[in-house]
Amino acid sequence: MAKPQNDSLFDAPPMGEQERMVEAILFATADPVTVQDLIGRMPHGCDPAEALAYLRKRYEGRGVNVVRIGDAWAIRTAPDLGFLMQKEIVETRKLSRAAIETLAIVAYHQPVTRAEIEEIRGVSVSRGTIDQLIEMEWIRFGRRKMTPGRPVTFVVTQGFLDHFGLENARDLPGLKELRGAGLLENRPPPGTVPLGETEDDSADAGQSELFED
Amino acid sequence: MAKPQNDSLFDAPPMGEQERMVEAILFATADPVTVQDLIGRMPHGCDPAEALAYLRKRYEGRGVNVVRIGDAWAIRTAPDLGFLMQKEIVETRKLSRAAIETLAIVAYHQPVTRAEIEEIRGVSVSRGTIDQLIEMEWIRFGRRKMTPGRPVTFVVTQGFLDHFGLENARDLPGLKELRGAGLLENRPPPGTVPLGETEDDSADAGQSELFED
Amino acid sequence: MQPDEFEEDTDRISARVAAEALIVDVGAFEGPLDLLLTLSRTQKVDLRQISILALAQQYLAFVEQAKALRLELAADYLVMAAWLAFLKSRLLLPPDPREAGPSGEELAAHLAFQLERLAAMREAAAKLMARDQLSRDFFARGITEDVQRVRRISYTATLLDLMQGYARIRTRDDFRPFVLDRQHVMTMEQALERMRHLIGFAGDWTDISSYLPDGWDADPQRRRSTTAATFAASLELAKEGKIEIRQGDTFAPIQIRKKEPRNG
Repeated sequence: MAKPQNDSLFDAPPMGEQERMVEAILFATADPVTVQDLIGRMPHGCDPAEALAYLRKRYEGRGVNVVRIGDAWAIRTAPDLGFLMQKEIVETRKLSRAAIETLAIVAYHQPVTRAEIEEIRGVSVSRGTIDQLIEMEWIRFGRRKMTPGRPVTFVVTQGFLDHFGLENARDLPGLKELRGAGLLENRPPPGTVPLGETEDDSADAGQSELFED
Repeated sequence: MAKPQNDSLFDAPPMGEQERMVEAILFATADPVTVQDLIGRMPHGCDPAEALAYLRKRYEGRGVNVVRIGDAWAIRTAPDLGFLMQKEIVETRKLSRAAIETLAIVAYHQPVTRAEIEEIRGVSVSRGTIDQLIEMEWIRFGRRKMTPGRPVTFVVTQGFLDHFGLENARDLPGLKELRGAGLLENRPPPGTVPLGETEDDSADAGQSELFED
Repeated sequence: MQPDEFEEDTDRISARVAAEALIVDVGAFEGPLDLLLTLSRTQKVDLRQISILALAQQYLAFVEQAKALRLELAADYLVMAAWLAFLKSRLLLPPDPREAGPSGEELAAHLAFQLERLAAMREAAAKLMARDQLSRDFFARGITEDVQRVRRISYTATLLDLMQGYARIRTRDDFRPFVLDRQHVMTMEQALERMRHLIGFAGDWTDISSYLPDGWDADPQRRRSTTAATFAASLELAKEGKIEIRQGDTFAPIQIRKKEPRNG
């Protein structure tokens, strides 16, 4: 009676095989796959819906799961393992020259306004530089100056002092001491970034002689 | 007793969890992932190599398998299910006979210089052939040979192994037989002063004896 | 036509067709070694038992035929032909004990090795390409999840950086790079340019000071600069034969005039 059905049952691969097929298709296909799709791609007589049910069960609690998306199916990372798909990269970068100079001016001249910083540096201070130093918690807003416009001032923070091993900002060496420590003798040619390390004292001496008269 | 060890054991997730993590990471990408990579992405104290061994076993005979590619791992569909993926087939550029032979020579003779490839094929290798194989990321530059002229060598890549389903270059079909038959040797023509470029010192020592009179 | 004649004919024709096919296809060979390997197949023996002598003869015959058909063979085919002719003579003639160098047998063995190695590589290449291939027989993950790279940047600076930064600012004022003040300087090139235009109008002796540009005589520095430049330019023009220069006495005015081109 059930002759024609028998035929197709005979043709269809065993359910274990069908499960393998669904697994491979879900894995390799770039989009979620509908049962209709699976029927179209698998050999005649297969029952992808049943195979899907087995496969779904098999992946329960695994690192990836068989999930339903609309009327289609896909293999997805288990929700609790999402953190593995993130990679935190910590990069250590040297503070920019502008930021170091701004920071130095705040440290030596605090409380200091933005206009004063600009006057001392001789160039305008970008908003980003100030923001960066505030975000690093190395400077913060101080009291407003009692001058026209009542501009805000900047001061260094406790975090700054901790980072640089200072008890307070007055401990910073003065110009005279900087000179004594040889730090002022190093005159970098304008426009060159390198500091102390790359300077050649003898070359400097020669340069300054040129401008001595 | 094992107190200090206990500490780190406590830190690392159980092996079942580690297996899930490796599973999630391998499923998430199309590219092979190195053990080093896994270590970097999984929580401190994990042993991805062991987890991989379990995972590989788990996927044996399934629709997708855990395969080793050089020092990396990936999940690939089982080769017998390729017929289901008509839609996924990516037509690769048809390689010329010269390119296929050059690729085989690099694979079987690596590291191999251009001069050696030419010696084996008896014809000069066009720049385009090498370029094409490099562009497909199937071959890359290896170390220079320590012979006069220090010629560059070519070796096959991880991408090559991945493409041809090889765990490593030692698994190339027939490699052992070819080596046994002496057909991977770099034999200089009798009576010639060995060309520095095409010689490999260690191999030479053995080979040149044959022709010494 | 007799049946056996007919057969003989077809035999000859098919042989000729085969030979010509080989020749017409010469472009399909990847060099002499490839051609030799193809020819060696006609010997229907294992490459290890191949007769190199017979092969050399086949190759030479091939080259002869190609010449007869006036096909142009690439140089390396001809080099190989010459080498095989040499090898053939080595193999046929009894070895000369006084002659140094490898024997014919050694050379033949090496050629056999080369052919076997090339054949082996061909076979290996075929086996390689017959393997299951990624994205053809087996497949990688279709839906990939990108690993998000969360970049956290931590900035550092040392106290030394800070002090040097400050020192840099505070000493910037004492430091000025050497820049020539061009505003009050006239170069010789400028003076020369100027005088080339003016000299055409000066027929007679003229005081050099009259060539000084307007507005440069008030300021002593500018006056010095322009006088020097104009004088140097005058010397340059005199050297070129464009003008003549004279000075009546020490500290007397220097005069210049245009030099007329001499005919003949």
